Amino acid sequence: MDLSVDIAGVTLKNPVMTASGTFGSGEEYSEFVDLNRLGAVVTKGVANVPWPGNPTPRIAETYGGMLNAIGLQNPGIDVFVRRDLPFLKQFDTKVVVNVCGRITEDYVEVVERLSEEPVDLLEINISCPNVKEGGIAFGQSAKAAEAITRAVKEKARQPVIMKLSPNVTDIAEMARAVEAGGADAVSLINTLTGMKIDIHRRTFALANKTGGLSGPAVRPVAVRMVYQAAQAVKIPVIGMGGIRSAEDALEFILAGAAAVSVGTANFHNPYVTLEIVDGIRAYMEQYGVQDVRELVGAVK
Amino acid sequence: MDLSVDIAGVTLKNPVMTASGTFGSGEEYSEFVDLNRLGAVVTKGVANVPWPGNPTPRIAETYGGMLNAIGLQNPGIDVFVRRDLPFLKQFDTKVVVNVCGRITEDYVEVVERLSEEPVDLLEINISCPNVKEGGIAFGQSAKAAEAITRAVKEKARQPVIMKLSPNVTDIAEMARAVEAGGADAVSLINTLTGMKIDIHRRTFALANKTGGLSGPAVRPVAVRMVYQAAQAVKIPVIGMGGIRSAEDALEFILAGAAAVSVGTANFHNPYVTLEIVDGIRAYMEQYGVQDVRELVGAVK
Amino acid sequence: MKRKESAKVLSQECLAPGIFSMWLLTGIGDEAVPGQFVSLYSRDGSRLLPRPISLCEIGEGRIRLVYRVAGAGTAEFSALRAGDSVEVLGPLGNGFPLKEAEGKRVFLIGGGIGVPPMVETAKRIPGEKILVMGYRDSQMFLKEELEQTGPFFAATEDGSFGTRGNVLDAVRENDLSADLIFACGPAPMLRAVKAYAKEQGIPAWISMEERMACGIGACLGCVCGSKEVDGHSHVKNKRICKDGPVFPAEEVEL
Amino acid sequence: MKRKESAKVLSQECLAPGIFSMWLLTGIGDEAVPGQFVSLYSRDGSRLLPRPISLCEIGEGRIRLVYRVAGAGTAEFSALRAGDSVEVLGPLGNGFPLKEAEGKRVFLIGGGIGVPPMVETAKRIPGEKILVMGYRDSQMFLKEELEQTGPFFAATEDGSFGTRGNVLDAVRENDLSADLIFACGPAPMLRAVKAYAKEQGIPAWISMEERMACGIGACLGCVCGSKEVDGHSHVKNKRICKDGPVFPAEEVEL
Repeated sequence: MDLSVDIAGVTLKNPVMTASGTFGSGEEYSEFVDLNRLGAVVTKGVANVPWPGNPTPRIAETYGGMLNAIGLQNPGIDVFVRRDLPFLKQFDTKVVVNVCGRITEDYVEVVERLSEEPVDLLEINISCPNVKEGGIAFGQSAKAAEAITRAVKEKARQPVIMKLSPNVTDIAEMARAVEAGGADAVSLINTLTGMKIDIHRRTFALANKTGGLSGPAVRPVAVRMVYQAAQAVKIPVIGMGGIRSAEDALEFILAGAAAVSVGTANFHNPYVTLEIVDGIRAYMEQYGVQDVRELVGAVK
Repeated sequence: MDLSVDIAGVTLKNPVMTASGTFGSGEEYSEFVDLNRLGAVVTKGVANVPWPGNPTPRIAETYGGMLNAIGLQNPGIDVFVRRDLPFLKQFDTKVVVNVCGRITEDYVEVVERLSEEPVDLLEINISCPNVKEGGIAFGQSAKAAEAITRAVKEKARQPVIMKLSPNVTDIAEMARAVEAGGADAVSLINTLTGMKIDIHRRTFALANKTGGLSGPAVRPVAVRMVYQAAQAVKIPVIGMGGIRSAEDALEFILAGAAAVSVGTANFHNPYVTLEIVDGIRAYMEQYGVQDVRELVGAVK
Repeated sequence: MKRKESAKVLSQECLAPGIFSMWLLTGIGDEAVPGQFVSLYSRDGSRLLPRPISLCEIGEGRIRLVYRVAGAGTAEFSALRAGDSVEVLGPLGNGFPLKEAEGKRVFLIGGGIGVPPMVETAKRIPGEKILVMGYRDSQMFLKEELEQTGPFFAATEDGSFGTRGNVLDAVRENDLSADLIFACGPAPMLRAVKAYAKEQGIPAWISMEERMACGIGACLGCVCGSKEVDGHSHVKNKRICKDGPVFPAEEVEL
Repeated sequence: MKRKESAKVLSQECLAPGIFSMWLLTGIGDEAVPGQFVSLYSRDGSRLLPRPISLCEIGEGRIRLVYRVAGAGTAEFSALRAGDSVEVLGPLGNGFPLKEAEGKRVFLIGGGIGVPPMVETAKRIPGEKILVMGYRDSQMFLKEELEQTGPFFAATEDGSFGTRGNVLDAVRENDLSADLIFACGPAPMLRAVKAYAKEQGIPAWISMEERMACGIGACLGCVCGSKEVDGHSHVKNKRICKDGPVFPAEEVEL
């Protein structure tokens, strides 16, 4: 039975990845799961310099999900390359570095710094506000998304996954835009923008007012967008959004995802990623599926 | 204690309305709740002619929510005026007629037919696909939304609430567009487009492939959009999306909603609308709020 | 009068693999007729839609539900024990038209999880009736109850009891005949019953299934195509939860 | 070694209005130190984030949690009975630095739901300690356990027992002094303790609170501003769940 999948020429031993921002750089979760058994570890977003992130509260529970407004706190590329990459390279798994920035040059700087590093794939977070364009996210304008894809691709030595924002009218248009910009793959969905209000204190639950909604609550939106993106582009699609079981992961794969990322579910169950690997294998056994790639996009 | 609110010159005895499509024309739920105690009943969408709706399955449960693809099955305006309106007029509540259509002329026809009828408010569902524009919903283009608002307002004798789709990049832009078109109020959110796949049968859970996601799962997105809309326009905002308790309703009111609609929660608890009215009153007692309007938009 | 209330579980029993029987203390069934159903609600906040379950038996101030565990919701119900409580809405739907059975010989046909409603239906038909039930195998739940009400014939998919095949194979093998059919079961069985009734020129009433949301006719989630225009939308879409679940076979599309 | 497991509930007891004590059968605490905490998980699918709860007592193969019902999640825990089970992750965080207490006279200061961790802390400090606890009123949960470990002073908001006011009012009223402080409680109390420690020139270790998601230092949800750059992001944001919850008072922003 073959669980391996191919993302832009990089072979993952299975289609299960971690979702950026929920798994640190793997160290904390290595106490619970054998990272060698994951298809890939996707790191928390890294910028060119350290980011302090948002004030607290940064977290709020919502019905079947959660809001976060961490604000992409991260140690910056220097510490990341010195400390986190060597940690990850101890394991037999693929390393996907998630990159964030405030302006195009930030992204390019990080990508260039990684060009000689042992990194398998880059994932570009374009849900960050584009400081030069009045704060609308790169990922909310097809033109901006295509442009940043092009800028990153020009310097990137590793294949580039563009991570799409779901806070758009037409996700297919966004997928086509980054494909046109040269992306090697797309991943989606990033979080849906949400808000929670504390009616007793009459204040926002998050210091940042809004945050990103994730967890099983958003899964139907994510599956729909993954399906639409997979119909729209030829490059591989990586699906995520509320996956907490093998059944959930298979929904995305059948909708067209070549691989999946598991995020918020780690907070509820630190063993969940490997349970999903095992569950996909069990499903393939049950239905006599020899190669997981037969399932990709099998529901049309 | 005053629970009454004003929507475009129409006074509701309390801010609790039903959400279109979940409450029929009130008859079925009148076995469970006293319609006289509701702020308003919002009817299921009515078109100029009967619509047969979509094939089944039309319904799928999702995590903390549900998908529906009813396809706006309705008896058309003739039966509605003859049968449903007289039923509703027996009660001391406001009647809001939700209007749907395939092309602008459909909407206008319904609105004209209602001009002499005992209807308090019109709610225009612009999440229907615009048949003349390749199927993109009126509510997903600011231009189309403004145009249809203008067309409807030209003929409407009752105040017009434009019901916004959440499947857009910028909800504030949409709210401003319908305000510019002359809308007397906006209501939001309609459902988020979602999809569910049955991994065992390897097929879509809904015959229509996609459906509208509703229920408490979507509430954080709805609260965020209501807040953004309320910041963007001067006309009243009616909030909805996953409300199942007075606490939920108050979240929307504090975010800027002058009234709220309760939808999917009716399926879980047919008594929920009145429980919410009672719960808002209890909250006001607890905090010594004399007038519910003091709470509208109190969290900024 | 429909209502939703919290009902106490009186007993829970596993009748066959995946098939459970639960008695509930509730007056919801007191004015109900067989063929009607109730909606049960999960306690888990992630599962918000009701699970419609047909009435198997109706006692005074209590009802019996026999149901198949088909997912996490029904699995949750099967874990309830005497003394626990569960939210229930009912009675819902129209039920079988018992009056039609007067003076007639009636086939009561049930297949799989369509067997349970036939227990109360059989009890309420004082006249002649023939019970024909289809099962997967010899795990024939409710056989005892049904046998007490009249002649009982079974079809099993694996042939381990009665006729190998479906309910109509059992009808033919035993050379049975009747003037009227009441049937409940999976769509392929209902299709076969509809064809058989037409061929025999006898009326058949069948109980339909569909995913439901409100359960009371408001949401239009659970319609089926109908020959006549429906009373609600005038578009030939009957509401299974309200106009049904029991329809004349020739009236609905299958 | 942290782990998540299903733990059996040994007992559940209401100590004061809204304050519950639960013993769990789990080895998660066996290598834990006081001041560490565990995460409890709801069974309801609508509530996915863990509830961090400090260790009140650590027995062999068992732990005691004393917690306040603050919402639906903790209300659910309070309804658990002996024999039920609950998912628990731990041990989490750093705990109080017991070595620092050697040879010193220590104030153990707890306020409200910051009282419970002081029970195990007091038990593990063999030397001289003075317990100063703040409560709302005379419903002084855990008073008995604490009195067994050393001199006990209480402050109550309503003055119904001990000093009317806060823990520092009790310190002053009773003319108490110490060389070191371990404290846990609401932010205003911790701010006052920090100021008092600075004024007295003694070290204070305080236990911080924040909403958490992962509980193990990965998600950066529960940071607090720090004087020194943190080890993780080098941005002066310490992770309460991993670098804390116990910090030197002068090190963190309150």
